[in-house]
Amino acid sequence: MSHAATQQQPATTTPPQRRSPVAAMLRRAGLRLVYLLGLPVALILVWWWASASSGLYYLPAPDVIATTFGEVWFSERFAQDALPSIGRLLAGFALAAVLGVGVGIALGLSRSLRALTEPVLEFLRAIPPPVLVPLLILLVGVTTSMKLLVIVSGCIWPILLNTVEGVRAVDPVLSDTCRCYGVRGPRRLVTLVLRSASPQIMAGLRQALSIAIILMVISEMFASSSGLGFTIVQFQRSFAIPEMWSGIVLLGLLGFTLSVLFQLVERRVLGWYLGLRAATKGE
Amino acid sequence: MLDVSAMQKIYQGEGRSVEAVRDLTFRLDEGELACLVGPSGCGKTTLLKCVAGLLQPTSGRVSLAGRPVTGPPPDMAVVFQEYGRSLFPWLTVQGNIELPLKQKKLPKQQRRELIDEALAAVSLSEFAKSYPWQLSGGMQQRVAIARAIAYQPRVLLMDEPFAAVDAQTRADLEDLIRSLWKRFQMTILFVTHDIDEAVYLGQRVLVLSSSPTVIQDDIPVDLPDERDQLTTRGAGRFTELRAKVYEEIQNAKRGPVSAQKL
Amino acid sequence: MLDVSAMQKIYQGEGRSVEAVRDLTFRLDEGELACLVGPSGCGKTTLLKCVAGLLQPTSGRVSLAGRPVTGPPPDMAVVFQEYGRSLFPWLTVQGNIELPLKQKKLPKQQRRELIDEALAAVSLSEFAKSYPWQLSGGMQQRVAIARAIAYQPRVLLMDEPFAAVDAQTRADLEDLIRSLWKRFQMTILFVTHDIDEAVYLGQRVLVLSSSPTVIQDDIPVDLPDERDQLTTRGAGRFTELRAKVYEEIQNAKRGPVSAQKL
Amino acid sequence: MTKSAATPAAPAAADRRKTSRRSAARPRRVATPTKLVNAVLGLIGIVLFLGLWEAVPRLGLVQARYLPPASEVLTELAARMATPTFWTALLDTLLGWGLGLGIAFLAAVILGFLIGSVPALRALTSSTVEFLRPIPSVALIPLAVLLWATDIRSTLLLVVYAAFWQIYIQVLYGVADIDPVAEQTARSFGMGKLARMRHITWPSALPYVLTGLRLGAAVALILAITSQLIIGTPGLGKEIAVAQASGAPAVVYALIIATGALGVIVNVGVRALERRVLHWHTSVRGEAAV
Amino acid sequence: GSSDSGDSGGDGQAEGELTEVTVGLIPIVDVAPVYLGQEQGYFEDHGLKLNIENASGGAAIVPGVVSGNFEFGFSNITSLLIGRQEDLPLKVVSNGVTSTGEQGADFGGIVVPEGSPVTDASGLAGKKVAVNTLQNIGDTTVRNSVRVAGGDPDEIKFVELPFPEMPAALENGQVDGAWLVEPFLSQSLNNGATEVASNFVDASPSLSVAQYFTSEQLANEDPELVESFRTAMHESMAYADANPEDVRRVLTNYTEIDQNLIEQIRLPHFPPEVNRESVQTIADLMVEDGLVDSQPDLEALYYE
Ligand SMILES: Nc1ncnc2c1ncn2[C@@H]1O[C@H](COP(=O)(O)OP(=O)(O)OP(=O)(O)O)[C@@H](O)[C@H]1O
Ligand SMILES: Nc1ncnc2c1ncn2[C@@H]1O[C@H](COP(=O)(O)OP(=O)(O)OP(=O)(O)O)[C@@H](O)[C@H]1O
Ligand SMILES: [Mg+2]
Ligand SMILES: [Mg+2]
Repeated sequence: MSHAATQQQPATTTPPQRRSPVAAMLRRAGLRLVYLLGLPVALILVWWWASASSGLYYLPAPDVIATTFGEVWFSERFAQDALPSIGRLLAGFALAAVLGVGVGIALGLSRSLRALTEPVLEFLRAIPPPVLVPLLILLVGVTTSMKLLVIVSGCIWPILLNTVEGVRAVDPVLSDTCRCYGVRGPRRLVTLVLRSASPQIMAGLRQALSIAIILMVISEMFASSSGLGFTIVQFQRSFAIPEMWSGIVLLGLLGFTLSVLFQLVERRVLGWYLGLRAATKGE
Repeated sequence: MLDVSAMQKIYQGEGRSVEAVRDLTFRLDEGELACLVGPSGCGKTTLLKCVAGLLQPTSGRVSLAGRPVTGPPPDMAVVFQEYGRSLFPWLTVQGNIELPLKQKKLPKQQRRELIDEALAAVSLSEFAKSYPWQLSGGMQQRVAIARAIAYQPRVLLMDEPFAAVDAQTRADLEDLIRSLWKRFQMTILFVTHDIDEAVYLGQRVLVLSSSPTVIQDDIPVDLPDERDQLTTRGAGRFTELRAKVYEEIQNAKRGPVSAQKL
Repeated sequence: MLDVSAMQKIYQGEGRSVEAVRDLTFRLDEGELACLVGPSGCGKTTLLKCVAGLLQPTSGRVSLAGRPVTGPPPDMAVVFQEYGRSLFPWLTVQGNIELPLKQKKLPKQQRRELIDEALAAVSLSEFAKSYPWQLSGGMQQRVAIARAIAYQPRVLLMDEPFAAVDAQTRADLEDLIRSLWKRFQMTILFVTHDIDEAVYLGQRVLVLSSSPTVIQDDIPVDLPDERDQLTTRGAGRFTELRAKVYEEIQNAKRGPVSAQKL
Repeated sequence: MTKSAATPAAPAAADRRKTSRRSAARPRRVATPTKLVNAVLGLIGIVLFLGLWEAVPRLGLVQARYLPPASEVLTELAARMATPTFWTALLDTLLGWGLGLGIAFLAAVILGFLIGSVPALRALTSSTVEFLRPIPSVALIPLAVLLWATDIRSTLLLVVYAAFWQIYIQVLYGVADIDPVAEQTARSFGMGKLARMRHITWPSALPYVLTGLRLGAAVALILAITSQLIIGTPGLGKEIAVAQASGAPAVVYALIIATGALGVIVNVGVRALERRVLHWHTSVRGEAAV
Repeated sequence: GSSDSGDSGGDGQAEGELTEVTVGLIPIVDVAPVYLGQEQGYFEDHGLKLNIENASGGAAIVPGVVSGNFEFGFSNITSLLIGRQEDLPLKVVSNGVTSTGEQGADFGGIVVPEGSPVTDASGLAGKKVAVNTLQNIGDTTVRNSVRVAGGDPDEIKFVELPFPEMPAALENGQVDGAWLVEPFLSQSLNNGATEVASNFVDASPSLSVAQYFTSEQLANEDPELVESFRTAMHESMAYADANPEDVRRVLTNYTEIDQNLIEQIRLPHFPPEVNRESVQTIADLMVEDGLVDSQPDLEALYYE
């Protein structure tokens, strides 16, 4: 039997209607740019109009914000306030990811463990950070680990919930296959449970990433004297409104950057999943 | 009715591309029943999906009733090779069959009748309220068949639809398909691995070569139109045709070189 | 070796329960190759899963090598009816075959050899690096078979493993299974719908009645041990056995009433 | 799927005979003992948690005047629950929460399905979405106060903004997670985009949507409380703010317990919903006794 | 709130035609006069019906007043000065609270935990000191106290911590000192902390710490309403200053402070008029500490 996985022969396979590859590439890049910037530009215009027509002190025009942004963040403040915050944010996120996935797998695999802990977890989940922070200060003190804990305490939930649901939904045929071939323990966790729950885990991680940013801000609203969140709150309290908005814009840009990075990771981790989906569409 | 000409399909994967089908050309007239056989992995499913408008051929043309196929044409039903995954787990057996009928906007009464009839035809009447995952493999496959026939399509594409059922059920279903075909004058393209089945069912047997795929042979089945599991399969002509198809498949498996002899 | 006695299995669903298997008793000696046939939905898969320790029978006993089966016993391989879903979509073909071997803690070199050998046996050597979803149905099924044989199990359970492959490949795979069986003295329980296949492959053919299921008949296959697609299938005794199995299945389908005559 | 051996004792042989295919179809809805077991386990979990809480201040790990033991807090809560103010505050909180969650859920589901199933729309919006998502609701407080002061709309703005993203992202991932074979089946039967969305995409995305609902419900509650806490719109959060400003930790924690309890109740509700609408899904049916 | 009509407000208005005004307050001891004035009917006498909204701080109150959602608000003087400096149209209409002027008996003070080596404010240099908000009245006056006591104010390490968390942080050694106000000051002292300075008193013998304010817009559009509020507020302040027991009593109505603690806490003074000299002092301190770039225009702040 011959199974020629024939390599593509350019002469026969390139559809004739396609234009030169450079032009196509340029067009694709242009399209991507439009996709990337189209809506933001439109929204900025709307904002402009709104701020101009309302004349509200709390809604400065985009150009004011942009100038302020340059003044405020293109300075040593970025290194002093923003970078340590981003560091804490990433550390907190990583910690939450490890904890969330770990605990999530345990809970997803064991029904009784889940029944045992679910009410307590749901209880904790419903507690707002502004009342949780005092408790953490009491228990942990005014330290960096307190801030990390605040971040973890908020962004662990989407990871945890999604992991639990992903693990519960493992295909029974695959699970049976593993059992038959004696695939157990860590190998089963890695090859079956984690992988098959990974689409849902990634959904959770993506949620958690932006929540981590939010909680970074919240963690610095209390017991702090520096940091990105602290700076924004400080601007807000001292009525430096364009500066406050510039901080919010920075948060947005941070979120956007992290999500682009996340997408790269996701494309690797979920390569099989995306491929599978594309394959059945015949691409 | 169905016109496939110079169809080629290349799967573009990450870094590698697979030419599943190289060059297929054939015609099916309205109301014809053709069987498609060929070695495993030769591109039968690919062809079927292109005909169904679910995949776009890389080059070449597929047209149905004179119109080029760009998306699934109306009044077509497909029984997928992955029968299990083509049933919706959130619907009962009955719900699965009913969904396309609802889509067709049939009144409730008529839907009910069609469902009952289809379920009876595949002997699953008692399982109308079960969920697909409560059924055995063969039963799931029969649900998929029931869904297709209840839809009363004008074009019916079936991808190894009897692979998971026992010999007796298979024979019954073969007769069912033939009787429906006659009753509704459907155009049927039927993929199978069973040579006997191909000869018994079809008016023509299309033999595909192994990959890169071309049409190896197109064998008309000149058996009488009234067929019967015992007499037809016992007939001498049946055995001859069977042997011929068998031989072509053997040739096909020897690969595209022999195919080029055509 | 394998001892199933008075096995009953009731599926408890939401609000309803289905008695899939009523009362099964049979023995398989070490190194035996038995084929299991029976109407669609009669409980073959259920029985196989109970033997594999994946399901707990509602009552009765299943024991393997003298020990009651409570979980999947070591050194057992299963080819599932849902072959497509039993392959890990995130592993390549090679990775799928390798996974159980890794679990067996085989050294890398040996794993590689086993994989190559198994892939060659199912003629998929060129697809080692492909993902299962890049393969056709029949190819996926062959990967599942390759995984089972590379594992070199002592007990091999196969649930309609050749349903999705063409006649020629099927014949090749049948011979492959028989040769492996002889080489490694495995105990094989083989579910099939193809009566010819059951007779050609097995030393015994177990016929199950339709649901609620009991053993309808247990037919020893007294064909010579050296079998060959042409001569064996041509032998008169083959045809007789074939007819006998066919008849029993017909009886089986007539339902449990006739089964109770046993 | 195969774990549980919770099948009832084998019925008597005579009964067994009757369990033919026909009688098998007879519905037999029983209050599964697993449900009871789960509830008991959950209670045990809560008791353990309260025990821990009781122990920490009693053992002097933290001073009881800052973290009062659970018993004291519960007593305080009981006392509060006898007052109408508590219930008005609770109702106010529930109103803000329910309305906000409802709006966020509807908007997220509709937009999520629309944008998730049109790749061009998704590409067009994704940069904006990723930009907006990490903006904390609390940063919007001045804006909310500016617009509506302590009106419930302030609360709603914050609640909707925060809960929307959580549900929206879940819906996007859910929409992407349809079985392609199911999708193709529907397409082959000539089902249009809308019909597919209703009959195929919606049920396949449901597990994600429900997780989104659970996430969103908690976040909505958190934001409802927080906005009351900071802006002073009426509700439990405002009561917490008063108690905090008065240095009365027992009251603060009593109100926190009330908040947490709301979270638990909401979860029980969503879980019940899940058992109804996802009974077909592997995650739920895998847990039914086999 | 609604205050559209120009004919509202003013003295001697007929009963039943009360104008509703919304006042944004913080649920702390300082605002007791408003509740007392309400009880005594001063606001009704001037045709006002108060609608009190409790926010947690200026972040929520100032935008409310600026946008006209609140007619009046309560804020400390530093925030008002900063806001004015940022061109927010704020107008002070009445004094809010004033320090007692007695060292060691003011309603706010700097405390150190039990057993701390720090004995006076100068010892705080190089220590970690908690204030509720940075760059506000807390840290400027604490710096001033340290400066006055001969320490180096730049060496203080300020930590931002909400008042309610401070007693615990002090006791657990997470901070070396804290600036506290009532009721947390008394609470902390009860738990063994020592008071090392009264920062408000150090800044001025009679420091106007917080004020009631409105927006310039309302002040221009409806001066009668503002005048009525101011008069009623003055009456309330005078009453509160004269009746400390009533102040303690009214605290049980709108706070959750423990009854025993209420008896102990040190009440602030409630003089109706702002001590402008003390405000100037605060403004100077703010300039010195860099909270504002230039000397704030005090005259613009007051409603005349
Ligand atoms: N998504 C895909 N990506 C890459 N290659 C694919 C994909 N789908 C199918 N192929 C390749 O295309 C060829 C034809 O596949 P197809 O499924 O059409 O075969 P088939 O004739 O239906 O086989 P079978 O009888 O085994 O079902 C195979 O070689 C397969 O490897
Ligand atoms: N999970 C389940 N819940 C309820 N009933 C089930 C379940 N699985 C199987 N059954 C029922 O058990 C019976 C036997 O199923 P089984 O899969 O064992 O049949 P089979 O012999 O393998 O059939 P086939 O040849 O069609 O694969 C069927 O009637 C089926 O409806
Ligand atoms: Mg196929
Ligand atoms: Mg089966």
